[in-house]
Amino acid sequence: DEREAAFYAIVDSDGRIEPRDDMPEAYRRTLVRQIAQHAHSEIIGMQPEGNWISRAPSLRRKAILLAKVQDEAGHGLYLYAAAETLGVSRDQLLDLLHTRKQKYSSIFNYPTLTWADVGAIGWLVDGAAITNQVPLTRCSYGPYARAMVRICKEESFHQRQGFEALLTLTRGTPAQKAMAQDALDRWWYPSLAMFGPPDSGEQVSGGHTEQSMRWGIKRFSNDELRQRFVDMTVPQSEVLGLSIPDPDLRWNEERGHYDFTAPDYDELFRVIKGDGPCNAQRLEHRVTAHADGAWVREAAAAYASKKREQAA
Amino acid sequence: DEREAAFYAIVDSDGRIEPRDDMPEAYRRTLVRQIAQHAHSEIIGMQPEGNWISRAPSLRRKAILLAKVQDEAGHGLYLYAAAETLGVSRDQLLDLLHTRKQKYSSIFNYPTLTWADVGAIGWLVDGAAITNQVPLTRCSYGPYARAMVRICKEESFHQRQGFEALLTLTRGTPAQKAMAQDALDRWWYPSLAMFGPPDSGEQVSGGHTEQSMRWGIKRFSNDELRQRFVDMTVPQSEVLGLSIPDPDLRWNEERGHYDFTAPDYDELFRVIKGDGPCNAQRLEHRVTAHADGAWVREAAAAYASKKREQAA
Amino acid sequence: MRDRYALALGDDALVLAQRLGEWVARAPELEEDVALANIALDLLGQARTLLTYAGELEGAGRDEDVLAYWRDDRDFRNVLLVELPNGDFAVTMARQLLFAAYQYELYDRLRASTDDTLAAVAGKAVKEVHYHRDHATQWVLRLGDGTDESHRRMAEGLRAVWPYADELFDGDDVTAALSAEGVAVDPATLREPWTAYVGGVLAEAGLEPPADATPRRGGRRGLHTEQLGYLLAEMQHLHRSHPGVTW
Amino acid sequence: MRDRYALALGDDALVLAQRLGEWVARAPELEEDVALANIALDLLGQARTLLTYAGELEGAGRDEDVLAYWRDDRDFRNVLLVELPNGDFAVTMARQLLFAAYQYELYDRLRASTDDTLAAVAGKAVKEVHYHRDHATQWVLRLGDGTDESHRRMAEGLRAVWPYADELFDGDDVTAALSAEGVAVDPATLREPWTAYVGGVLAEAGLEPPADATPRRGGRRGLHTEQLGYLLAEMQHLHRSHPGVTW
Amino acid sequence: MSGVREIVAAVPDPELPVVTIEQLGILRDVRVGDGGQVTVDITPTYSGCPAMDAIRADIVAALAGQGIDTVDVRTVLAPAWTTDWITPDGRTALEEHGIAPPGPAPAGGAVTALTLTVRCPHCGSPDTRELSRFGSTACKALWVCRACQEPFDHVKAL
Repeated sequence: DEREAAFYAIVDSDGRIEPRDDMPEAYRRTLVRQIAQHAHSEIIGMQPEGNWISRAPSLRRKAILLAKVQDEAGHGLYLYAAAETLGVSRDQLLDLLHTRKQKYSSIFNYPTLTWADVGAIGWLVDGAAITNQVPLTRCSYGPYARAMVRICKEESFHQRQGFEALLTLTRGTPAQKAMAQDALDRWWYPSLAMFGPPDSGEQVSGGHTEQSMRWGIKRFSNDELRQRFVDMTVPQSEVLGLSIPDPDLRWNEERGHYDFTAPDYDELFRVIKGDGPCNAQRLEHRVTAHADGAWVREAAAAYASKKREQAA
Repeated sequence: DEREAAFYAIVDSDGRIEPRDDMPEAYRRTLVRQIAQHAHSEIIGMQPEGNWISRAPSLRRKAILLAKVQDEAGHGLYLYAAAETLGVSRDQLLDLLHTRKQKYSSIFNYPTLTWADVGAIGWLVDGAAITNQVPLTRCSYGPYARAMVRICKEESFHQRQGFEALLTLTRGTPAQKAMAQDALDRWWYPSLAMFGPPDSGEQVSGGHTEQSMRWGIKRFSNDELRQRFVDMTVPQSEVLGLSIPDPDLRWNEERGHYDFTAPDYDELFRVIKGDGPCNAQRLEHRVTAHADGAWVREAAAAYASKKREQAA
Repeated sequence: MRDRYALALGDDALVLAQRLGEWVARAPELEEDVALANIALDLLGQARTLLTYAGELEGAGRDEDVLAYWRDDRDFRNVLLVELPNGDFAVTMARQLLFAAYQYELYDRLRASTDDTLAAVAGKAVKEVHYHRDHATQWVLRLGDGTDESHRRMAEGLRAVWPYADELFDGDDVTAALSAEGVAVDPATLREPWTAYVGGVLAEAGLEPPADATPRRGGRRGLHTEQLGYLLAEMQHLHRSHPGVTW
Repeated sequence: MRDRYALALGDDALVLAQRLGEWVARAPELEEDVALANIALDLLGQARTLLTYAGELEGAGRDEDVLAYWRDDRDFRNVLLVELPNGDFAVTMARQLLFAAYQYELYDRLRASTDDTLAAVAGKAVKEVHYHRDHATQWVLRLGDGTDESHRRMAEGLRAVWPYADELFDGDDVTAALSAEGVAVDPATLREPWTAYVGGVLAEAGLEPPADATPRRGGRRGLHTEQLGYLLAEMQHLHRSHPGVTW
Repeated sequence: MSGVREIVAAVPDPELPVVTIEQLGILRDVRVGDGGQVTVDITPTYSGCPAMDAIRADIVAALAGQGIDTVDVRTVLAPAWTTDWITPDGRTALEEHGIAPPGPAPAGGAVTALTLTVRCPHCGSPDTRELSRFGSTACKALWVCRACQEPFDHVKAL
């Protein structure tokens, strides 16, 4: 119809869809799911790093970590607000998270076992997130695209700090260097899995990627982004003096890219399904915090409505 | 009357009153209060030491401390059972503790701030307790006297272990020795206060001591016991190489005793009244543990009654 | 002597930052995750400057990390108020109100210190602390005048922390000498404006200042609650496990 | 290789002793303060002997305290089950039942080890563990067949710990080689008697073994839960703060 | 040695890279000594700002890129940073990147709880509301526009 034609005219010309514009319901739903999953990931992602705030090994690192976790909560807020422009409330979305009807990034279902994991998350996980998100700064939906501009900038700063924290370890004592290598060993493949299943697999499973590309939500395939991440990260690992745990990793002159071993996608699916080391813990922590805070939110609402009545 | 005469005949001849014997109600009530306070002190006394179980600096010390705290719980059990021979249940007594109607030894209202405090409690607090309790092994009430025999033996063992723990510290590094001295500085006067107010004060305030002596419950006055404790402890402090924080402490050749500065009895009364550093914490901890366990005790009771019904 | 003053103020900020950090990812709403992390970060920043300065004044080569990670609880000089466990959100907000109202009056006056560093720290921090005080105020009002449950909890939270307020205004030889020189602020002078501010908030929130509380003190002399040892064990374990390294 | 076996068994006992110690002065009744302290003490005793033996076998001069206090969580080899937080009394009793039933079958067989020390440890410990198993059994029955609330909590407690049971029966190169020599017990052989015992208790208590639990493992390879780090920080802080001294 | 200040001034803020440290007002002074050594004074926006180390490193790197190796970057606390030091072009840059710049700082050094209306940097509407007093970084609050629904950051007047 005409409205759909207007929509595609904007999308095809790389324009921006804004909240009050007409949009296909499937487009809206896809965006809601994607933005919500992104927002959920920010707030669940506070947990693995928050785990080390109390134990950070210097006051400077403690400050950096606190600021980073604060940023993540801020990004969560911002993204829930972006989702609200599509007509869903934060409460609805949180409810979907708490009842396992919406997901968050599976990477946060791995535990942070040592301090070096905090550095590895900054370097690898934020690095992978940025790789995923930079193309989204050109997403067809305006509020999401603009949110991504902002979030990517802050995450670049986080990634730099994570890298720097690891660099300090690898230039430190043998125990510190071993801690950094151990973190890389544990976070490498889960980080590769952050880009999702291989292209063939997803296309077979229903053409989500194709549809998202058509809508200007997705710009590159999972495997393209994964390759970009590997190409960016390998030289950084050399600066760090750490070994990526992949015996088959090597530069392919012909392709102009690194060849590498793909992550274990079966494991990825298991973790997505709920069987990661920390799925239950992360969700329970989140649900408990929310439930424990119910009386506070109720009080705030009651107070606000009293004040409104008094003002009226 | 005749029954009272029979009672005093036993008491005066240093005999033992047993649960089924007649006894004056005031005697019974005094004993209940004293045994209950003693039992309460055992179980509240688990807290300051229990505070260091998780952090004990060697596995050997952890085992010794666990065993000691276990003994205290055992003494509590034993003493509540002794009180039950006088017709009050443990539940009733716990309720009186939880509602502040009965007291426990004020010494446990001081915090254990360092590991050395565990040693100091063993050496000084158990030392003072033994000084108080040894005469009670000859108490006129049989079950209490027999409980005291057993408890004093175990507490002597604890006192020796506390002394040994401090000796290890004073023979260790300057930091360890300073930790031991700091503990002695903080626990000395509260330990002296464990013997209660000075004799004159108590006699003025109503003659409790005299009555208890008449009943064969108390054998020595507070000041006599305090002097005995000081005379025993000063030479031990010399073996430890620690300084008792009393510039006026010195041997009085004439008296054949040490002269010493009395504790601040005003502070003692304040702490008894509830204003010690940890009164609120200790009682709240105790009440919370009891409340948290209510469902467990109810389940055990329900199960027992089901089993009784099935057996009937 | 100045080093001891800077150390006490720095310890207050450090220990409270550590406590507030425990709220992160546990707050009643996302806005509060942000706000509490932010307040913790402000306090941590103040602590770092103050501890660094204390170490410089002392002249024994102790930097902020040596002071934060290598002292035992008997050597910490923070007031007891800041080390109290977080409790529920009402306890935390009660503690925040009492402490931020104190810190605001303190820093407001300390801006005029004859010690340039202390004056600079105060000038910077007073703006932050104004936010902290306002944040706590808003919550005490909401909880005090919200639902029955929130009122009950807020009153209980206030009861839990109130005995620890008095210590905020305790002076000692150090503060007496330094405030005579115009370096420090005599803590006793803060009580009146503090009482006026806190009293006003409580009145508006429909809460009574607890009446029969016996004051608790000791932190300024290193006599802490049993809680501080656990806080420090967690905070210091990793740092102490690798002596002398760079992080 | 034997040292690694002894270390894993010792770590199980040590970590569980530490957890049970947290109950002291917090138990639902005084009898349980005594019982839990007693069980903790038994386990601590087993841990001390096993860690001492592991250190001797290793021959690098590490005694029980060096092993307990100077390893980080990545070097601990205990199963995840024992490091799980205590939760409520039902969670603790569920964990106790699962672990004591395993440890009983283990020690019962390990008495026949060709390694005299392991055989001796097992011979002594099996009696203690028999009591632990009985203690947990009694409580699981009481709670499972007590009140509605206790039944609900017991079922929840069981659900919380059940995913961690599988790891008890995991073998590796070490246990394979050592059990071929008659030194160790192949953990897989314990599953059947364990299932029979635990299943019997649950049936009598009116509880179902949770069906859809995904097994959790990793502890034997040093991949622990985030909880262990906190446990160790508390346990090790004081010891690490004074390296090399005698306590 | 003219141009040294320009090199330092052009260093972007690591957390808000759409503005430079000069535009943000955190660059306080640049001095070149007789021997060519450079001393730079910077001030944090708030006490706990964890970006100071990164800023210091970026200044050193920028000068090293021009062959200047003796650099001392000092952190000064007084006078305390105020949003009034954000330059006009800094404000413009913030606004162009969807961040509402601050109004004038309140007098007396304290902050006021009252916030005047903030214009939406996206559509310009004054019909906006504060969503969270604190945003992802300490100096920003999160606002939402009622007109176009856009969430946006607002640098708080301080």
